[in-house]
Amino acid sequence: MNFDLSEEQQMIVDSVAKFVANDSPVERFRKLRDSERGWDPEVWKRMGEFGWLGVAYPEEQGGFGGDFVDLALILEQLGKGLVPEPLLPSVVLAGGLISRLGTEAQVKAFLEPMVEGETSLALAYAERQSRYCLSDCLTTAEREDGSDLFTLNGEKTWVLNGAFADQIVVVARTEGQPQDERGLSLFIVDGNAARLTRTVVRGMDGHRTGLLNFDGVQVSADRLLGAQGEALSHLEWAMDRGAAAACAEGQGQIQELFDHSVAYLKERKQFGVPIGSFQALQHRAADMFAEVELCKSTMILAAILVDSEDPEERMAEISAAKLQLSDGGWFVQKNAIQLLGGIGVTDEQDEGLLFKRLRVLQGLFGDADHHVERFQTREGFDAHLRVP
Amino acid sequence: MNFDLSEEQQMIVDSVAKFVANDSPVERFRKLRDSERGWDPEVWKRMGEFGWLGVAYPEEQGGFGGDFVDLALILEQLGKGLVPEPLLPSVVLAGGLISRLGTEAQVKAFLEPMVEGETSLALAYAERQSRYCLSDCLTTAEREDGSDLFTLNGEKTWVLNGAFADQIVVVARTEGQPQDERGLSLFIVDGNAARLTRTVVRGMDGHRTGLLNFDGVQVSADRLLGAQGEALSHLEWAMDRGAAAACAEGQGQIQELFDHSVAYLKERKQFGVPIGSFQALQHRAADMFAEVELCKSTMILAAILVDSEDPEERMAEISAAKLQLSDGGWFVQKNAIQLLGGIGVTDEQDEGLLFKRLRVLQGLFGDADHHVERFQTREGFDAHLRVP
Amino acid sequence: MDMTLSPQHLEFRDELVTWIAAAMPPEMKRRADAGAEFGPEDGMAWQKILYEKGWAAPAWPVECGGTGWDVTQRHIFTEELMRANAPQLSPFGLGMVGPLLVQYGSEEQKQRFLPKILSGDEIWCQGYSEPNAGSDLASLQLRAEKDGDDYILNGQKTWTTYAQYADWIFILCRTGSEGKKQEGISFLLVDIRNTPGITVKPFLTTGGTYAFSETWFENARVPQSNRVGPEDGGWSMAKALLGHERTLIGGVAESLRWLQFAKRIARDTPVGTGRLLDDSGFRRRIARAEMRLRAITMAQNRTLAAAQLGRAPGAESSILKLVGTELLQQATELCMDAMGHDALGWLDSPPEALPEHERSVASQWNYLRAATIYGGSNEIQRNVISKDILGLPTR
Amino acid sequence: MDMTLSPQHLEFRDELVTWIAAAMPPEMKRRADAGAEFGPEDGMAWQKILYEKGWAAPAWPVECGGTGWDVTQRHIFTEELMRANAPQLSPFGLGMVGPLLVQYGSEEQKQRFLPKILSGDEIWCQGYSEPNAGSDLASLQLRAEKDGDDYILNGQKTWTTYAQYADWIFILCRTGSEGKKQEGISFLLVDIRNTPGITVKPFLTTGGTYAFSETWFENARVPQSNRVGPEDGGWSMAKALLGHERTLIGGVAESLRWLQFAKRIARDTPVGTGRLLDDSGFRRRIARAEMRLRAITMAQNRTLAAAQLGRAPGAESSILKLVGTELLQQATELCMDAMGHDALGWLDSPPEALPEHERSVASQWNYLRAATIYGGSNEIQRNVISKDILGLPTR
Repeated sequence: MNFDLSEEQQMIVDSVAKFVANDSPVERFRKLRDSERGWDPEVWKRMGEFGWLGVAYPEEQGGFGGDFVDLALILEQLGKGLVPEPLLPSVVLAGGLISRLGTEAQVKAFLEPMVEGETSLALAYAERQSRYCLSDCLTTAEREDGSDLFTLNGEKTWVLNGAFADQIVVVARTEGQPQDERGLSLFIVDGNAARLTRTVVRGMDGHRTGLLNFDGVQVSADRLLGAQGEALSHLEWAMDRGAAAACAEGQGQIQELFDHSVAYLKERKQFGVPIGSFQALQHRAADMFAEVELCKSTMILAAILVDSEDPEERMAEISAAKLQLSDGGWFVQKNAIQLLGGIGVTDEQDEGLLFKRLRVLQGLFGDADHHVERFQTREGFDAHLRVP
Repeated sequence: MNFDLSEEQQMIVDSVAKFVANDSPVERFRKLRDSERGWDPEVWKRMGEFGWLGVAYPEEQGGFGGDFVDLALILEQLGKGLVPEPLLPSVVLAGGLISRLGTEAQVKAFLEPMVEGETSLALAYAERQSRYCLSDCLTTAEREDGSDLFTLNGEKTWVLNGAFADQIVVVARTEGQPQDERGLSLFIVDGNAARLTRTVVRGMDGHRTGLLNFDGVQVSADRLLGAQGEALSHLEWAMDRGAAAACAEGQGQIQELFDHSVAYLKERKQFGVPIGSFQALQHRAADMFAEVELCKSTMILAAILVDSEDPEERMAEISAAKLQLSDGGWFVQKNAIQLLGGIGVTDEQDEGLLFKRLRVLQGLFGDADHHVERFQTREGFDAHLRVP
Repeated sequence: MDMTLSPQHLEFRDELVTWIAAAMPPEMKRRADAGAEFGPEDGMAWQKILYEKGWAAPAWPVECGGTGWDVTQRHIFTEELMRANAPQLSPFGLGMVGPLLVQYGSEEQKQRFLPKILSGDEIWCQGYSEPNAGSDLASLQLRAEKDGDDYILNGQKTWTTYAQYADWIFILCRTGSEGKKQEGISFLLVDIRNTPGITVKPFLTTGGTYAFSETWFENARVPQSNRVGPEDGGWSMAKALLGHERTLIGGVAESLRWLQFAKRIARDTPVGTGRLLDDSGFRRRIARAEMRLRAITMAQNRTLAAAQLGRAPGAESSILKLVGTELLQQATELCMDAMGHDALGWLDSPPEALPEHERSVASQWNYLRAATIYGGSNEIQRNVISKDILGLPTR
Repeated sequence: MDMTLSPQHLEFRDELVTWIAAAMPPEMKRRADAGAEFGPEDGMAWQKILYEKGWAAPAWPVECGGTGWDVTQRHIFTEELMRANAPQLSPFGLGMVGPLLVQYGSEEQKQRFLPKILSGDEIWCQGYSEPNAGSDLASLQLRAEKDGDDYILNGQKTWTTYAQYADWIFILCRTGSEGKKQEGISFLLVDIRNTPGITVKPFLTTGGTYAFSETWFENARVPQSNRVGPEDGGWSMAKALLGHERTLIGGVAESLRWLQFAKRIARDTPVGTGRLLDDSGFRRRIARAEMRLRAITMAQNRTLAAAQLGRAPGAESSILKLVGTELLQQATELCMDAMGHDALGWLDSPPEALPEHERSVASQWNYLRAATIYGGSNEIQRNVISKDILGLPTR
């Protein structure tokens, strides 16, 4: 076992940290959240030039052959600055699926331009009724016999970057009943396709999501991603990567909120002394520190295991990490706001914005209840009874 | 609303408190727990003379016509001294059922001697497989056609005071399948009946329970208590009284543990100052105080509501009280042990004994999970949605 | 002991429920039923309606416009307004400075201020906290120097709730400089709208609303006749004011509303072939919170009953803020969790993306983080309990 | 980054598992499989077996009888022993005074003591706490006065674990009286069985076992050559000793064992027509604890990995005690809850009333309340974290 950063990883971390400090502190996000799109295509292009968007893809796909840990380290640093460019939907979710399942032509057409920062992507999976159940999909894709076209009908909600993505990977049912596990397929749909209506929805975290309406959108068969009807396990894989990415980005916010709290405890005076000299607050900070460290540990674990060959162990550890993000992270963030007092509920201070983004990440890809449920319904939960 | 004690209630409380202080401090229990029976029939007799055993029964049954609140106040004070005499099984459980369902002859034969402290009673309901499910009863009572005798077969576990009770109210199935709601009947069985084997089991709290084996025990029909086959709702009523009594007695231990903790915080010095001057411990004590007050509030509520006409509201409030005893009480007791340090795990100090008895009361008549489940499965949980 | 409501009280409650439903204007009623959040303007509109009925300030003495209701009736009134999701009234005039004036105000002050507080013609806000005086309120620095019959005010207040809507502000300021820092503080009434030298700057909260302001005083001139209580005696005024409506600070009625709301969202949220409200895990989470609320409610009832017998709130009331606000926050968290992806939404999400009744949940959930901070943070409450009630030693 | 175990380590683990199962005597194996609790005598018997194999003290230097394993192997060894529910060895000789002697003992001390610690021929206990020196250990009062080549000891120690089984005790005592109270403390090795003037009085814990003793010293004479480290230098000895096996204090392996145990009890506990382990509510409670254990395990792995690279345990190791012991207690609570009415039972309940594997659950659950108290209470841990790691100011 070795959890030290490699030299290369340290270089990545340093360069992203420098970018955040110099070019993208929270202040930049604060301005961008009132812009139309919420992020800046010029900065996106620079990220492409830096190589951040392709770090985890194989070299033959225009990437740098790194692993998910490298990407997680980037997301963690970006999270500290609430950098709003859409790495999570574009690089982790949609890009991840295209890299995994795409034909050479699809990779060339849709992944490589994104890696260069020319375009951005999105993954449309959630629906109004679906909650965290991936197979609960009412959106349909039908193909008439002999036709080269699929016709998509349905609605997708809360699509991260969905309103502005150039290409959208859409989950649609090509066969079966609404909650069947088989019959889901992925389509790469052009963001400007005819009969696709996109409503911009600004979220609690100031990021944009899209409400997408497919009213007979036609998609040619060469935009089918992966095998028809077999999307579910790949979607689960993508969601686990999303969860690991949420842990990584969220770690940035958790660490910031904690560091700000400790600094405030040292500097804020009441009753003639720094409030950090009050033992009740010292002990609170110690408990927060413990949770920050556990979050960091599980974040690393999740990043390492997204590529594990054993899907059950992968899901177990990622659920544990997501639970820690949700519960441990929540302990840190709520106490940070409490310790910071009024500052924490003031929009012009950074902490409340970190707080809100973190809450969004906690809810994405399954909340705490969902992951506890998933953990205990897997086979290994009963099989691992080693005591007779 | 008025939650003040009446003058009479105050007198009861004072006299029981005086008894505990002078005649039955924890020291008495400590000695008795190594005796065969674990409690003292002479003291039981005195309790009868004081009128404590009959306080909540109607005057026509040899009682004093008080209500359950009076009894709860007695139990609370006795709980402080860990007084081991069997009021809970004898007065609350078995006596309560005989008072409610007994014929005049049964009351005269079985309740009145107990009220005078001549005899003691028990209620045998739990079985090896039953956990907290009252209808899960494998013990059977069969009557051959025309016979005046029922024959009981089966086993009852963890029967409070079951090894020494003169008379035992036994739940047995007279018809139906093991978990049917109908078909349960109550029998008053003589403790010395032939073919009844009683194994003494000393519990974690130093009290005795009985493991009762019925191997064809014959019981005459005049010992059938209440209507045949209709015992379940009465049993539920008795369990709710048991739960309310557990809250009352447990309140005595919670209050003691808290008071001891606060006294220790004032008196114990480390680092040259009383440890109660450390703010982290002060705040812990404040949180404990809040839970003590909530326990007291719900204990009163439960005692008032055991006789409520609305069984659903009764069960809801009693479940809330039992949850508070289990969760809030647990918070108090575990922190008491923590604050007291080594003292709390030393058998010759009182606190560990209070701790163990409280844990037993928390588990009796349904633990926290059971009561949360019961609370949410009742109809009102959904019906009380007043917002449209 | 007796915990039942008297028949009169039950009857009173039924009448209230009927009246409230009838008295709300249709659009307000519709929004209340939809579970929408109301702003300060809605509160003012609703106050007018209550005022017409004579119910704007039930706790005030009858001769000042109160209703003469007993403690229990007042409690029922509060609870039913909350259950009906009626707009909340601004507490600063009706619940805070009004009662203080009743108790300590001069005859002139009462006649000048009370009627307009009651009618809502004059809106009040509070000026206590300063940038360097939060939990340690007594270290406040806003100076009031005497000049003829006036005070000249210089300094800054912060967290002045909805000051941008207010006509008047009551403040604590420093008039003396000797002795302990609690001495030398005075309680003043200030015309925030018409006094030259006062600047109000609302700021955005993380809940997305302009709930608070910063307020600057630069040579602002206030007549000494606007002082309540003796000069340098403002600290006792502040303490007296804190004593009012002590039992409401636990937010029991508000928690009840949020828990009902969580159930409602869960009922309307599909999961698989059923609804989230069918999920036993989620039901148990709500159940635990409801059971806790019953415990807190009972603790509150004990306090109320003692108050009804004329006793000051006892030790048990001091815990209501502590456990009540934590439950309130939990109740909002349940709503957020129930919403699932909808919790990503915000106040300005379009209606097709976020149903009206879910619109302000995230905002309120956010804003109510302050419930454990304001009104004396929960850490301050724990200090008070451990020192004043438990008598634990200071170092 | 690399978190996989090497093939060598995996192979090592498999061999271990096989060896452990074969090495236990049949009755010990039976009880281990039944989930029974072992006492100190069982621990001694098991130590002899490990000693024969050369595995009694894997962490010691090879020349003193250690195995030469790396950190990971040692960790695997500990974990597999726990999984197998093998009797626990007394830590005082093998884990505490032994390593201290290796580091700071004189050549004579090493030769005199280490072999018998290793073989288990001499059993050790610890004398740190005193009635007035618990969390504030440095205020200890047991005096050692010089007399010729000896010290004369007077005073009292408490919480001396299993002193009644011990041959030797290591103590902290006061040899000087000047300067800060941490100064003037010395570290002595005392023959507890054969030194006149020493009285050992075991006392019952609430767990129903005589796990601790009080130990009195009345003019007890100890050669100065039994002092480890310099005179008045005992505080550094105590700190050095605390540093050993830092990563084990979180009780991760022990928690794992308890959680498996909770599942086992739940599996064997009928509820209605099924088993408690089928109940989704109870499953979720266990699941949450297991998921937390995974988080703590990963934190521990980070510490181990750092240790393997030769670095001292970093900041992250200091949280292991804090969160680890709380989880350990929770795991025992899950077992208690799973037992339902059986939790009423006790060590002396007859087998027909309480199955063997449930016999000592309540006792252990009770005893392990001390896990957050001993080894530096969790409050002391929080002090350390807030001051030494976070640098928060003292008043």
